[in-house]
Formats: sequence, C-alpha cells, structure tokens
Amino acid sequence: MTELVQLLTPDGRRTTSGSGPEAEYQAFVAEVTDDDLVGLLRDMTVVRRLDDEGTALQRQGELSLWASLRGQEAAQVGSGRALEPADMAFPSYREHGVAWCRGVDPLKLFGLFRGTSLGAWDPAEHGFALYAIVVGSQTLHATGYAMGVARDGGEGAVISYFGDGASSEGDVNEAFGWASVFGAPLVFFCQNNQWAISEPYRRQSRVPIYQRARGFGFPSVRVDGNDVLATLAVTRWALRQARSGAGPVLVEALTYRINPHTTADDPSRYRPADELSTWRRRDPIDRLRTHLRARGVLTDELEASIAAEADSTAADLRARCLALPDPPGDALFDHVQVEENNLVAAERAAFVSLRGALL
Amino acid sequence: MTELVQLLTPDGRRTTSGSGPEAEYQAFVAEVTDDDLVGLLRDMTVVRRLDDEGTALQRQGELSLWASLRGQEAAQVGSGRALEPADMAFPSYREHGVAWCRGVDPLKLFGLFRGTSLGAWDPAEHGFALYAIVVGSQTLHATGYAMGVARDGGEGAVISYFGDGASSEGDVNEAFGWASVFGAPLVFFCQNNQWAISEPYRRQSRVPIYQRARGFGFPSVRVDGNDVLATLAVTRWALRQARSGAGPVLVEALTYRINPHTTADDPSRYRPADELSTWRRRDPIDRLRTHLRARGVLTDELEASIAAEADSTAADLRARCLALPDPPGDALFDHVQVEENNLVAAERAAFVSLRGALL
Amino acid sequence: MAPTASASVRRTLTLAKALNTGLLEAMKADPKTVIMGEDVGKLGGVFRITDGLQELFGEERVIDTPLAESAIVGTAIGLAMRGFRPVCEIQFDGFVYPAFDQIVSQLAKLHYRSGGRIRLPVTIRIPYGGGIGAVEHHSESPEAYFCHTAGLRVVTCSSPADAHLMIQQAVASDDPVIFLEPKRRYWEKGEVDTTPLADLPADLRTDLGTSRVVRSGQDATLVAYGPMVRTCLDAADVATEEDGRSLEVIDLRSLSPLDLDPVVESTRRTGRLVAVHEAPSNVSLSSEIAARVTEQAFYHLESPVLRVTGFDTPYPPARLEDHYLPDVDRILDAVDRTFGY
Amino acid sequence: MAPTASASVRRTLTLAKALNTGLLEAMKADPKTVIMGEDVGKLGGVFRITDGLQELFGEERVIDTPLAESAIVGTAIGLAMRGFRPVCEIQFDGFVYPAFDQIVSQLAKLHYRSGGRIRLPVTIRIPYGGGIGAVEHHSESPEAYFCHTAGLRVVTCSSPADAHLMIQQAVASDDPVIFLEPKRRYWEKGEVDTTPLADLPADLRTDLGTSRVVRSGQDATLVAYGPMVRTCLDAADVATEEDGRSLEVIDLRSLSPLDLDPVVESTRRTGRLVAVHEAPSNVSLSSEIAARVTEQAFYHLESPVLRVTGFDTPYPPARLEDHYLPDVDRILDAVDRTFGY
Ligand SMILES: Cc1ncc(C[n+]2csc(CCOP(=O)(O)OP(=O)(O)O)c2C)c(N)n1
Ligand SMILES: Cc1ncc(C[n+]2csc(CCOP(=O)(O)OP(=O)(O)O)c2C)c(N)n1
Ligand SMILES: [Mg+2]
Ligand SMILES: [Mg+2]
Repeated sequence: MTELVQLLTPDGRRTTSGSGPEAEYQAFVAEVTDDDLVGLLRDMTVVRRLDDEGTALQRQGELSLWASLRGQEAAQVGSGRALEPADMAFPSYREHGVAWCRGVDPLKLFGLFRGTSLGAWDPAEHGFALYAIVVGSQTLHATGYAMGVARDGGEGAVISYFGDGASSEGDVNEAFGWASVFGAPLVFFCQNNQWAISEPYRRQSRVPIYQRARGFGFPSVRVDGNDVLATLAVTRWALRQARSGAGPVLVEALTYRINPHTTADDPSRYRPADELSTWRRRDPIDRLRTHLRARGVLTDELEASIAAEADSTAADLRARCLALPDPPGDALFDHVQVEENNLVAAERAAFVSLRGALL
Repeated sequence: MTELVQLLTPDGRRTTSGSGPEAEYQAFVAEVTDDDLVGLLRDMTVVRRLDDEGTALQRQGELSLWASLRGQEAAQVGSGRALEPADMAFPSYREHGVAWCRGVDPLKLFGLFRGTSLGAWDPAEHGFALYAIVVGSQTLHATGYAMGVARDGGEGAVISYFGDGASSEGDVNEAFGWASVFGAPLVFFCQNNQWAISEPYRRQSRVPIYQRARGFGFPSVRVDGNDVLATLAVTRWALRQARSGAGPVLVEALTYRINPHTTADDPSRYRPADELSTWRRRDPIDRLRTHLRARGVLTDELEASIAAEADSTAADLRARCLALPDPPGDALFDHVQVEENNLVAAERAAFVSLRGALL
Repeated sequence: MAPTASASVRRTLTLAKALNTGLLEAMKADPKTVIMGEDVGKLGGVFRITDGLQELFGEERVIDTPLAESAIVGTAIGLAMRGFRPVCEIQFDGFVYPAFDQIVSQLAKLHYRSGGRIRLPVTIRIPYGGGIGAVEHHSESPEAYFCHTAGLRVVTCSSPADAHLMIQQAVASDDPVIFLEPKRRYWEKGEVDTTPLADLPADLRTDLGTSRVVRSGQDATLVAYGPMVRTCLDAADVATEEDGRSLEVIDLRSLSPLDLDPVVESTRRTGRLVAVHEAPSNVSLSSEIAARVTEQAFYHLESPVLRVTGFDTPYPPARLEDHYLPDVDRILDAVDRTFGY
Repeated sequence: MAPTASASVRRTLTLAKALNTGLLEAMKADPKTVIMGEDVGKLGGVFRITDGLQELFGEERVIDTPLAESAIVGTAIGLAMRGFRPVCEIQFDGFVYPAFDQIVSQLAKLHYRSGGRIRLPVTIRIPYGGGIGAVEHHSESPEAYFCHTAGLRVVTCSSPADAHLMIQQAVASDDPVIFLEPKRRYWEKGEVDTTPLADLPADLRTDLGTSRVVRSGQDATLVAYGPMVRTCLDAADVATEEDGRSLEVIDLRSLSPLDLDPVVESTRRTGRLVAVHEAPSNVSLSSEIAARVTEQAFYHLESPVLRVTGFDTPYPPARLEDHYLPDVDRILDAVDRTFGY
C-alpha cells in the first residue's frame, strides 16, 4: 500500500513519533490529553448512535431515506474536531459526524431525510454549509468561499468534503485547479470509503486519489481514516498549511462505508462479503476504545456513561423527529427569491384559494 | 525549466542520442531521411502560407474570422505526420496544420471561417473530426472514440488536441480520468502556446501541464513544440504506447502563439513585446531550415521551389475561397435530424413560401 | 430478476421490467448497442432497469462508468462516431445538468454541423419527475430544456407497453433521443406485447413521434405525458362520475417534435383544452401546446387553453410535493374554469 | 477607453460603453462587488465591457479566471456566501452550458433550500444572440433555459440607457440575475443618464422587473426584447409608411419574471399580438407570452398570438443567419397574417 499516516494501529497502539510519514504530524496532536481522546470517543459513539437512529427511523417510515456514515466516524470526527470556529466546512450528504462537531442539531439533518426541509440550519452560524447532493458541486463553492476568505482578510480556513466517486466529476477537478492557481486557503478532504454506490474506487482512478493533487501542483497526504487521532493530526496540519497562505491541500482519508450506500441500496448485489468483515475488524471506535482501555482511561463506568449519553441523545432526537410537523402547504412558495416574483405570487394566491380549506 | 525533449536545438543542431530525456525518443526518428525532413519543411511552409492567406482573407472581409497557427507549425506537422491512416484525430479550432497532414482540403477550413458551413469535411474519410469550438469538449469525444477502438479491435490510436487554457475545463479532466480508467488508446496532445487569449498559462496551472497526467496515473512528456523532429518522435512514441494497450499518454508541446488569438484579438493589450521577439527567434521553420542548410540538403533552388509550391497552393485556395458560394437559404433546414421533424418541415415550407423569390 | 429471452407474447409487466426487457431486445438486435452509466452493471441501476444485462452481455457492453455525467454523454458521442449505439443512463433527473453542454452543444448539433455525415444514435435514459418522496434533485422534470434544443428527440412513456416499445424505437433511432422515464410509474403494471421491434409491422417500428388518444371524450380535452397521463385518466374518471363530463385524454409520447394534430383535432371538437405536466409552467411544454393549439384551433376554442403544472418554485421538500404536483383536484378545477369562460 | 468617473449628466454612449460605465458605478457603489471571468482583466473582455476596471480596482476585484465556466459560477456562489457580490462574465452565449448545473441546480436554488438564509447576489453577464457573422456557438439565444428555471431573474437590455441602468440594478439585486447583453447592439449609440443608481429616485432604482412600451400604436402590438426591439421598431416604421398601420412596440426588459400587464393591456386594445425573438420557437419565451396573453386577453383577440422567431434548427453558418433571424419582412408578414384571421 502507498504511504498512509497512522497514529493508532488497528489494535490500538500509539505509533511512536520516530520516522516514517507520521513524524511530521505527531506534533499536531502532541497536546491531546486522555480527556480529549475520551471526548473523541464520545463524539464517535454518539454520532454512530444517531446514525443508527436514522436507519431505524427510515425503516419505520419516518424518514424517506437515510445515508449512513457507519465506518466513517473517525474520518468525520477527527477532521471535524480539527476545525476552528472561524473555519467553514462544505459537506456532501453523509457528513453527519462533521455536522455534529459543528454544533448542528441532528434534528435538522433528519428533517432533510424526512422531507420537511431542504436545509434547516444556518450555514453562517455553524460554519457548515448545506448538504450538497449533486456530487462534487460543493467543492467549487468551497473554493470560492476560500478565495473570499483570502480577499477579506478572514482568519478561517475552509474544508470541503467529497467522496472517492466525486473525484471523477469535472467540478472537483476544476476546483483543484482554481484553488491551486488562486492559492485558496482550502483543505480538500476526500473520504475514500472505497465505494461510490456499487462502483469500487478503482473505477474512478487507477492511482490512489491523494496523488491527484500532484497533477495540480499542491501537496496531499493519505491518512488512515479509521484512526481518529491521525485524522485529527493530518487535518490540523492541512488547515495550518491552508491558513499559512500556501494554498490548498488534499487529504485522502482511507475508510470504508460499512452500511449500504443509503437505505435504498442493496450492497449484496455488488460487494464481496469478506471485504465487509475485514473492515469491520478495523472499526474506528473499537480502535480508540482499545487504546483507552489499554491506557486504563476507559473504565466500564465511563463507557456506560458514554453509552447512556448516546442513548438519551438518540431517544430525544427520535422523539423530536416524530414530532416534526409537515410545513404548511403554501410554504412551498416561500423564499423562491428575495424580491417578490409576480408569477409565484399569483400561483400562491390561486393555490390558497383552491386549497385554502386544506392548509 | 522542467525536462523538455528536444532533438533539434534552436540553432538547428541535431542532439545526439546519448543520455537525457531525449534518448528514449531518438529511436522513433532513427529512420527519418533528409527527404523526410524536407517533406516536413514543405508541410510547415505550405501550412504557414495558407495560414497567412487566412489572415489576409479575413482582412479583406472574405472570412469573418481567422485563428492563426503561426508559431505552432512544428507542433502540428510533427504530431500530424506521426499519425497513421487508421488513427483518428480530434482537433480544437486551430489545427490547420494537422488538417493539412490529414488531407483535408483547406478550403473546407476556410468555409468554416467564412461562414458557409459548420464543418464540410468527412471526419471518417480523413480520420480528422470536426473542429470543436467549445473548449475541451472534444477530449471526451476522443476518449469515447478510443474506447470504441479498443472495443471493436481496431488498429488505430486516437489523438486529441487541446490548448493550455482547455486544461482547466472539467471536460478535459474527466477525459483524463476516463481514458486512464478504461485504458483507452489515446494521446492527449496539449499545445501549450502560453496563452489562452489574454491569459498566460500560469493562470491555468501552477505546475507544467504535462504533470497533470501524474495525478491521473498515466505517463506524460513535455516536448519542444517548435522542434518538428522531437514532436514527431515523441508523438510516435506516445501513439505506440497508446496502441500497445498501456492506456493514454499526455504530450505537452511547448510552443507559442505568435499572432493574435484570432483576427478579432489585440494582444498589445496584454502581451509583453519582448516575449514575442524571444519566441520569434525560436521559429520552428527557421530551425529546420537552418538544420537542412547546414547539412547541405536545402539549396536555394529547393527552397524556392517549396516557396513556389506554397504560393501556388495559397493562390489556388484564395481563388476557390472567393468563389465559395453562399448556401441556398433553405439549406439552413437541412440535416437537423436524420428523421424528418414536422416542426422544421413546417418552418421550411413557410420560409420557402415567404422567401421563395429570394432563394 | 434476470432478463428473459424474447418471445412474441403478451405478458403483464411493471413499467420498469418492460424497460428492462426492451433494453434486452435492443442489445440483442444490434451488437453495437452498449449501455453505460453509473451503477448500471452489477447493481443493474438504482432502479434495476438494466438488471441482469451485464451478466448477459459482459462488461464491454454494459459499462459501469466513473461518476461524471459530462463524460457519460461526451464519450457516448465518441463511441457513436466509432459506430456504436450507446444507451446512457443518467441516474436521476437532477444529475443531467453537468452533461448539459455535451447534450445541447455537442450531441444535438453534430449531425447538423457535419452536413449529415455524422449520425449519433445515442439514447439518454433519464428517470424523471416527482411523487416518490425523494430528497432534493431526485424529482426534477427537465424536459423543457431538451425540447427547446433543436436536434434532439425527446420522448417519454406512460405505460409498460409503451415503455417496452419506445425504448427499442429510441435505441433503434439514428437520432439522439432523450428518453424520459416516469419514475413514479416504474412499479405500475400493464400488459406488454413482447414482440421484438424487428418483428413488428413497419408503422409500429417507427411511430416514436406520435401522440395517442388514450381515452375518448366529448366535453373537454386533457393533454399530458409520462407520469401525468395516469393522473389525467383518474381525473377523467372522476369527471364522469361526479360531474357527468366526458373528458378526452391524449398522451403526447413524443415531446419533441410534438405531434399536435390529434390534440388540435380533439380541441376543435371539445373547444376546451387543459395541458398538464409536473414541470413548472414558465416557458414549458404547456406554454408551447397552448400557443400552437390556439393558433390552429382559434375559432373553435370556448376558453383559452389552461395549464396545470408544477409551480414556478424549486421542487419543494418531499412532505410538500403532494401540494406541488398536479393532481385530480387541480386538473378538474381547471376543467371547471374552461367551462366558466 | 478608460472608464470615467460618475457624474449626473446625459451622455451619448454605445451600449457597450454604457455597460462599462454602469459596471464602474457598481464597483464604486459596493466594495464587495467583484468582477470575474475569462479575459475580463487586462484585456477588458473580448467586447471590452470591463475595459479599464482592473486598472482601477486591482486584480483582487477584477479577476481573470482560468478557462472553466462551471467554476466561474461555482466559485461565485462561494464568494457570495462569503459576502461578496460577484459579477461573472461568460464570454459568449454558447459557453454558458458547462456552467449549467451550477446555475440551475445551485445558484437558482440555494436561497430556497436554505429557507431564505443564504442570499446569492450573483450577476451572470452573457453577450447573446446572432447577427454579427460569428463562427458557431457565438450566436446563441439561451434565455428560455434560464426562464424555465425557478429562482433566477433573467433580464436583458435593448438600449444604452437601459444597459447603464439595468446592469447596476442587476448587480444591486440580492437575487441571482442572468443579464443578457444583445451583442449585435453593443455598438449602437444612445443617450444615457449617467446618474449613479444610488442617486436615482426609488422607483427607478428597483424597476428591474418591468416591461415598457417603447412605441405607441393602435393596430397591432409587437412584443420583443434585447436585440429584436430595434428590429421591431424598424418594422413599425415600415408598417406606418407602407401599410399605414400603427404598431405598438413593447420591450419586455425582464424575461423572468415577466411583466405582461402592459402587453395584455395593449393586446386588449389592438386585438393583435406578435411576439418576436431570435431563439427557436419550440418551448420558448414566445410560447409563454402567447399562452399567458391569450389567457388574459381571450375575448379581445382578433387573431391568435403569432410568433416570429429563429427557426428550430441549430444556429446556422453565418452566411445563412440573415435567413435565420427574424427581420422586418418576417415580422410584417406575421402582422399581415394577424389581419387575415
Ligand atoms: C452529479 C451526481 N451524479 C450522480 C449522483 C447519484 N449518486 C449519489 S451518491 C453517488 C455515489 C457517490 O460516491 P462517493 O463520491 O464515493 O461518495 P459516498 O456516497 O461514497 O460517500 C451517486 C452516483 C449524484 N448525487 N450527483
Ligand atoms: C467553453 C468555452 N469557453 C470559452 C471559450 C472562448 N475561448 C475561445 S478560445 C479561448 C482560449 C483557449 O485557449 P487555449 O485552450 O490555450 O487554446 P489556444 O486558443 O491558445 O489555441 C477561449 C477562452 C470557448 N471557445 N469555449
Ligand atoms: Mg465513496
Ligand atoms: Mg493556448
């Protein structure tokens, strides 16, 4: 395998800061305490629990779809916790873990998949843009936003999430080119979860995706995306690079999509079973748990309390999701434009007069 | 400067086949005779003469626009003469020299710029696709065509021309990805003439364009595009690679657009004068001429005969261009679709009844 | 569900399965036919329209592509220039826009530009329309964009029988065809004549451009296509029962070029026309229908042509789509209004 | 021609220069305004519309971009999210399609999707239309695609005075605006009130959405926009001289949303309406105008609304464009036909 930054081995040992690709990144987590690690474990545990709740709610008909992040908790929490408040993240549609780190109420994510809204959070408030379903489109928004940060003297950096599949889209490559030419303070964060629905990532590229950056003249690194510590370190490094004015960085986080693409998918049609079991053994949460157990930090008690917290967060979320009302019918006419549009206004009037009784 | 394959130095000396990036390519022109070289000189001379005729005809109002290739004769003739009859070329809009090598009557190019047709040659007959004005779009057609060649067991390879500016377009990068993943027998041939209208090529990429291929996992090479011999050698090498089933190759031919972007452009607004004079000294035709003079192959007599041939070809072309009739008015309704379209048929009928007298 | 061999029998199929079977026939009919798109191979497409075809025809003819729509269409053009007959799948309506340039500037124009020398028998299949509770960009009705583009044929089917027939006609056509599949009707069943295209009478082989009266009536005419044909038929049922009105329903089938003669003829008889589609109204198929039918049936109209369409807003969140999409109530309200003039 | 400082005077300017001056004002009015596109900096754009602006405002505010239209629009969206007010130039009409997804799925929808939280004050300038003898892809009229897209404003100017005013209004608008520039009219001159937008009365500051009667008449109405307004005025002149007919001419100015009230009012008076544009007819602005005006002026129409448009073919080679484009003859022929009903 090509170089891969790893700070926690799959069996939970901390790599030493000696040589290898790791050396450069160790400094970025030198001050991470056991408490911080427990915090990361808590984040990942809660996020997984919420994700399971999404799957369950979909099965029960409460959500029309759910895109599970299971397996990608470390990639998302590691990168999400590397962000500073002034930073701005541009997700695709699976970054529930990053949303969690940015303080977005998961209920708002559920609203999207329930069909009560198209994006109920305030991107500016959370430094977290709306989900982007048109694969790759968000990388250009991130690039423009980062160009803006450079132009208005802002402090933040920008991170743009996308998948291995997305790397084939024209938009993503245009974003690579622009960010490089304009030296935009931008981290391209590719979660290579090995699959784009049914297509393995070698259908997207015959070389590892992090190498794409070379062709555009900016640095890149491949990190073990199931290692939350390495992901944290590498993302911090990348964000610092970006903030320094050196231009963009591409991080490829090697991970795995454990669940179907979405609840509508059936991976048994295309995915070898043994692949799944291999990756289950690399579980990102287990890895940190083992590490913290070995260090004696994670007690049964602490673990139970984290689990309880996750459960209660999920229960609360479920209750609120079930209570999520449908918007009133004529809300569909709201916010088409800032200024009033006479056609929409006329349609709304006709709608209200016909459906008035129903609203 | 980054590695650059050169077989004829700017002062016309033949580089030896020793070490350096050249070594690999010498073999591909080992059998090139003096006669062959004279043939290349003839091609370049005629092509430049035709190009000048295009500029002149535009000034006289006979063409509505002309996109000059001056300065790029070696890049085009060198690559064009590397092609075999079974190969297929996908040009952009400036490849008059390649068209010449593919046996396309230059009158048909003039017809495009005169506005009497949108593409009057038969791509299949010449192995030369129609001009593509939407920058970069043709690289995908070339990729699909090459995938087809691989699928139907054809012998040819495919070459796709594009500019330094085009390298920023999503389509071109999608083509890189596809050709690589599908192992298409395709040579991407980038004429880096340093400018995309008013924008220098460093606005498109912060690294040399040939390096882009690395990010997609296929080989590339930068050749002196003002060296017809090196271009011939490198293109032959690249075509052989492609035909061998090894997948695509990217050739960047470093050259220079001596004239304005088109006759509608005014480069004095953006281009430093000394740059132009530097590149005039690297003239591709002069280089080969000097070489052949030094070898005693090119006599005054031979040179005069080449010039005379160029002049008469141009004179003939001019005469035929002036005689190019406008198509009949209702030709605009021809070939909208293969099957008849009732709306177009009705419009044609109405047109003929209204304009009948004028046609 | 593996595709089954051709046989000239009537079978009851879902619209999805009818497309699958039609594609199977098209693949058999011409070895140059290739299917390409995201997830069309092993998975058989997210709607299983290409289910089993890769198994039968191999990876060289049923091609799982990288995730890049412009390239799907752009390389299909190249393949067509090389003599292939590509059938591209765009996974959902909302993902066709990255391919827009390749469709409107390249695919649509090359035959014209080349003076007829280049033929591009490319079919672009797009599941379209709403009503399935999907997340954003999965419920769009983009037909107006393609109908406004000269050089493209745009067709859509509303029944399993037509799905089976029309997909074969589309693939057999030497023109580029945008083939729109009414995704909310994928699971509706109907009787299908599974005779392969080549064995059908000539007029059936080539009638891709025709519209069809799917229900006769005297009092007013409804014109629709794709997913809204069923809704109009339902409306016609209700109109008969509740208002004693007899509505004629016409299925356009071909959206470009339009075959409006049956619509004009019907409107001249009924004096009233309501055009229905899911797409927004502004600069849409119903605008065109209204403009042209009015021109041709001017003296016969008792009322202006009315339109029942999606609203001129982005497609709303799923919980609002029932309000957004034309339904029986809105259609009958429009019919009522034609009687109020 | 370096841009000159603002001053509240009337000057005779070409339409191109009026746009240049209007952009200068917009850049001065808001320091967050940035101009971006291919060749907009040193060259000042291939039509010199941004001439001199980079010199005045620097490379950070007048940005020569890489050659990638999707990125021009996509990054403009990001810049707008960061508080900037980008004005994008697409070099020619035929090159806007690679940006189509970013325009129709992203730019047009983000305000709606975000429940109004995100505002995208992005202006996309596009020189459009034919009549200048250009090579392919340089003479397209893509307005229908944008008008069919909810969430976009689409406007176009037909005179230097409007060019100067409307470009400032477009940049000042908090909605995304597709600003179509009639390239064949760039060199026509007219009187321009160069008062900066901020100093104009409130109703003029915000009338971007209104259409306008540009010539009064009694016998029939012509409705057009952009390059065809001049052609319609010429036709009206000829009609007066040769047929003694008095034609009213209306300039739509805003193509989406449409301000049809003046057209309906006029048509009710004259009983006859001809809609004119360069774009092909099928599913076009003239379809929409015909459909809606017919609905609103049904009892006043002496004839169906007729349409004079580009034909439903790809844009032909330049030597045929005079046949393709609507001209005085074709317009007057249509007017004649409205009298034949
Ligand atoms: C432009 C576009 N094309 C197709 C789709 C349909 N689609 C949704 S997700 C997906 C696969 C994405 O794969 P990847 O980028 O690896 O992200 P992942 O789902 O693995 O997180 C596809 C094809 C889409 N959403 N957008
Ligand atoms: C998609 C698209 N955008 C813009 C243009 C306008 N345009 C024509 S040529 C050109 C520059 C192309 O530069 P390059 O690719 O380097 O080729 P060169 O002209 O130097 O041969 C531009 C911007 C176009 N033709 N197509
Ligand atoms: Mg993936
Ligand atoms: Mg160039």
